[in-house]
Amino acid sequence: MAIANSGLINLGNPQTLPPDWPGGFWWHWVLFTIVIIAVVIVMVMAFIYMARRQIGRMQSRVGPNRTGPFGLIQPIADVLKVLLKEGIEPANVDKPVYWLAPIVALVPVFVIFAVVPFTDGGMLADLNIGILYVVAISSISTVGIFMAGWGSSNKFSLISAMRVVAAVVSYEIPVVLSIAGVLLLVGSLSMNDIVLAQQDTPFILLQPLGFIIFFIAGLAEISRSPFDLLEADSEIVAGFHTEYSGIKFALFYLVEYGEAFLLSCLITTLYLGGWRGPALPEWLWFIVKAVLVWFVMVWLWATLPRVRIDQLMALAWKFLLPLALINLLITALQVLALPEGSLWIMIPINFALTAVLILVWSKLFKLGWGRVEV
Amino acid sequence: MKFERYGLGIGKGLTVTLKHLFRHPTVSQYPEQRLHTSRRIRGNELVWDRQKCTGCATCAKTCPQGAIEIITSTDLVENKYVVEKYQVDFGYCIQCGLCVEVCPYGALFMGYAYERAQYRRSELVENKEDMMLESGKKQPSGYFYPEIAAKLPRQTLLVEKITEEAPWE
Amino acid sequence: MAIKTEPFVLNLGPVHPSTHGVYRMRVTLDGEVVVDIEPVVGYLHRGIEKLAEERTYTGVIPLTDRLDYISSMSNNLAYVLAVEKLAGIKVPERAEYLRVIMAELQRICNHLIAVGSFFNDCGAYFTPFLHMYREREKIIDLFEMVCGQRLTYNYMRIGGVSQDIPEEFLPALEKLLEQIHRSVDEFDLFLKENEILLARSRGVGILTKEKAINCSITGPVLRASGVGWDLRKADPYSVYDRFEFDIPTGSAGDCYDRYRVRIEEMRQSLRIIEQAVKQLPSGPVKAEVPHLVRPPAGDAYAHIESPKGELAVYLVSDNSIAPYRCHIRPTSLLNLSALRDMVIGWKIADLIIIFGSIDICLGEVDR
Amino acid sequence: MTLALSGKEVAAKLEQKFADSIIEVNKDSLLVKSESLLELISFLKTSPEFRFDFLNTITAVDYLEYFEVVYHLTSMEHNHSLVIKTRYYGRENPAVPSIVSLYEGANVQEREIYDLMGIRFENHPNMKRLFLWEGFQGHPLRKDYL
Repeated sequence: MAIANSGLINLGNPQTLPPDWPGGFWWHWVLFTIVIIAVVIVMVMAFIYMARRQIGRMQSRVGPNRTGPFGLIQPIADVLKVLLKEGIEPANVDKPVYWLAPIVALVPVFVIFAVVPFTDGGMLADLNIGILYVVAISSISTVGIFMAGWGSSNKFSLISAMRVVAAVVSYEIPVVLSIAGVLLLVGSLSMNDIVLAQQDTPFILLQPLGFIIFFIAGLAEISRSPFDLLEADSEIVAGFHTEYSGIKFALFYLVEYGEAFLLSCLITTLYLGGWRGPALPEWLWFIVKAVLVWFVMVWLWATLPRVRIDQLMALAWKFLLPLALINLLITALQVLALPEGSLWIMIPINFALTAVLILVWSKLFKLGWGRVEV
Repeated sequence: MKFERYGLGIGKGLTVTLKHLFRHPTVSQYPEQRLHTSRRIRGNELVWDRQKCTGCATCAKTCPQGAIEIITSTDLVENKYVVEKYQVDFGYCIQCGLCVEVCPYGALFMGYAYERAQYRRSELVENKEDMMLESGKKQPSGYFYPEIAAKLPRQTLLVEKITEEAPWE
Repeated sequence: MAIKTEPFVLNLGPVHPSTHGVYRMRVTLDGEVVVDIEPVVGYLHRGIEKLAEERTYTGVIPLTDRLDYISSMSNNLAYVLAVEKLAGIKVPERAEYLRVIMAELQRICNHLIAVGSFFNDCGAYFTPFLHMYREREKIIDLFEMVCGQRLTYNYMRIGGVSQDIPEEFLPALEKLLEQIHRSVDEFDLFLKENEILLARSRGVGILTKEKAINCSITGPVLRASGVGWDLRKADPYSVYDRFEFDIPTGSAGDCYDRYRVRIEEMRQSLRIIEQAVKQLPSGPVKAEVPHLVRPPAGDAYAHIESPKGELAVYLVSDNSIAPYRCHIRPTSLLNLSALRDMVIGWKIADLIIIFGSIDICLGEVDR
Repeated sequence: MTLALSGKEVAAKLEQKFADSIIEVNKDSLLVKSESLLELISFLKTSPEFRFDFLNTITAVDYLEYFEVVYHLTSMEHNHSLVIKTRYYGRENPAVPSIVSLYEGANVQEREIYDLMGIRFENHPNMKRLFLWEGFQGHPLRKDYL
């Protein structure tokens, strides 16, 4: 079904560089790296603006509307403000850890965008192990967050850091298993191939259960509501970045929303058909889908209370992990059993199975254990 | 935690927030868009009528914070008190309105304005020239004076402003 | 093999987003589990009881506004009832009804904040909180119309209320009641059945009946534990014996029950207000009371069912114009006295919501 | 309506058991000796006739020559209430017995009274200042505190 592409650069013609491009491709790499970083930062700003306006309206407020037309310049104003602020460093911090933490958290997020296909082949590197690379790199951010929590020598930060490590370690598994379901259908690890394979049907129809698991686990992994235990402001003040200010705080803020954009991009790529779509240009379709995913995330954020840490862990291990395994098994059986080109049969079957499995699991399994005797 | 409602409860909550997305926001944009305060508002200033005041100092006695300072001298020719100093420290004033309520001659009014922040505490001390009713600088509010209240604009009420429905509801 | 761990002392407050003011707890944690808490109060202690001794009886009323600043009307009411009991003052009918209307509006106001901030403590990102603030804003508009202030009302007077309601009050109240009815239904739609809220609050922070009574806990917290004790029924003050209403009680005594009891109480308050508006007589709103009240020597204890519980004022008079002693029963402080038993063994996230479900106001805890 | 039990009735019923501990009987209150306070309140709490299971409030008043501690008790079962008073004469180290063993709600109130009025409650588990900081000089609610 899929054509495995290899090669580091894959723009337009997958095989070769245009012959009239002088001087090899190093400058070209640098240029596109800068372009992608710029795109990510602009999208992060757009996401921040959108989240604030949307939550504002959902809370029957207005949201930022003073800076520029409709408050569009608000994120830029925020960035300027936070850059000009004094970077306060508490007395007892573990200095190297404290200073390195924002960078360690930030770099992986940007690095992952190298393999996100914004258009057909419009990516910095069409790695043939694309999705594996995403899974591998995305966990490194957690190290940065843990470093921040530890290095701040603040107890709230430490609790937050322990929570995030526990959550990411647990949720990595359902994430990978649900991605594996997609990979069985595609037969390739390349991100571009995943999109190419969704020519007829986006995988959300073929993999409804996988989508739900990936969405929930992804939310938990990037600590968005209702799994935002990482910075549960009513419990542990601001979590790991309690002691950060100025530009270091800005970097964490960028990580937070960069991860949100990344998750939107991944969901778009894996389940919503990536850049595919009629009429509009490919990149616009991609952005529209990513924004749609973000809309849902903000919507949940504005509505739901937060779960507790034991419920969070129980949800991963008792609910998502078995369902992800079952999903993988079903997908494997279907890929083996069904003949080529008749995948549409999977759609009703999978939706029915999803409903049944969720009902069964909801009825049977208890999440969290409540009070502990001390 | 069991999902015994299969996420239906979450779904209901999501509809509420979605509905609000299409409703009018409740808030008003303050410095540009001003709502009328209550006609009886106890603004953070006092308005003092020199003609009516007899210098009896009931207001100063009743002030729970001791914010009103009044010094009078006797005018033996006209057989009355002359108010020499009438000074209110609005840094201490809690706008309880008891002074206005007890004034037996109707010479003291709460102010209608509410934006009286200053940079220094000393600027909050106002004497009788600042509070004079005749100077016309200050609008008295209708607190305990229904005849003044009747002339003031009607209070903007949120109950009347808000329609809880989305355009199609 | 168990890994050896050390307990971990966390200082929660006095500056913390969820301590509803400046409450401070020294929490001993084992991982995330609360092993012990030691409350530290007094950061907002203003000595109101001492201040009251050097003010006139009327001059104390603005001070009571600042006790539980979320429900000033109820505080005013408790205080003026005590003075009236001490001095034997008869209050005109219309004033009694106005007092009831204001006190019940204040109860709705307080419960809106209590429930809203409880949701906030649960982690719902300000949405229910702001929706409830919107409703509270409507009530506060009416209070502003009546008494000219939005938070420190200073409306009740010894022997009545300060002023009669303006003519536009009743039509606005009618609209308000209808809108709040609708909004309370919407709040129920919003989070009543939310799985995450149920998981977070059901069975969490259980307070048994016996414990609640023994710890002098009153108000919605006591009623959520299944004790139908409401002073409006048990010891009717003002004109509460003329209205028909129910006392909502919980069964389990957990955080969810406390939240439900508050919501149901809002509905009952709406019922009381509707009846009070129908029965509202005309006439004077203030008895002929001199501004400087001089009650005979003696003592009086008046208690009301404030939104947070039994709010009582114990006044001792020595026949001067100022109270000799004015003790205020701190509802919030006493409601906190069972906190330690409720939170031990729960996680730090539960500590926050159990604390939030008690609904305290630091102005009243510290006085 | 909560029935405020009259001091005389209650005193008559308590006569045989606490004959010498009741000093004064008023219209709505009982003045008892502080030595037998704990025993008396414990009897009132447990006896089926009274069942004062709920402690409304404890407060203290400084009458200069003596301190008076006032207990407001309510029975939720019978819906009646009673006021118990006890006195300590003198101004140095006043002390009355603590009733925390009977009502846990008394804990913070007794600490508060100790903090603001300086009355020590004997056998209180944690007799420390509540609002003011350790080392604060004097007790503000006393009439001689300036």
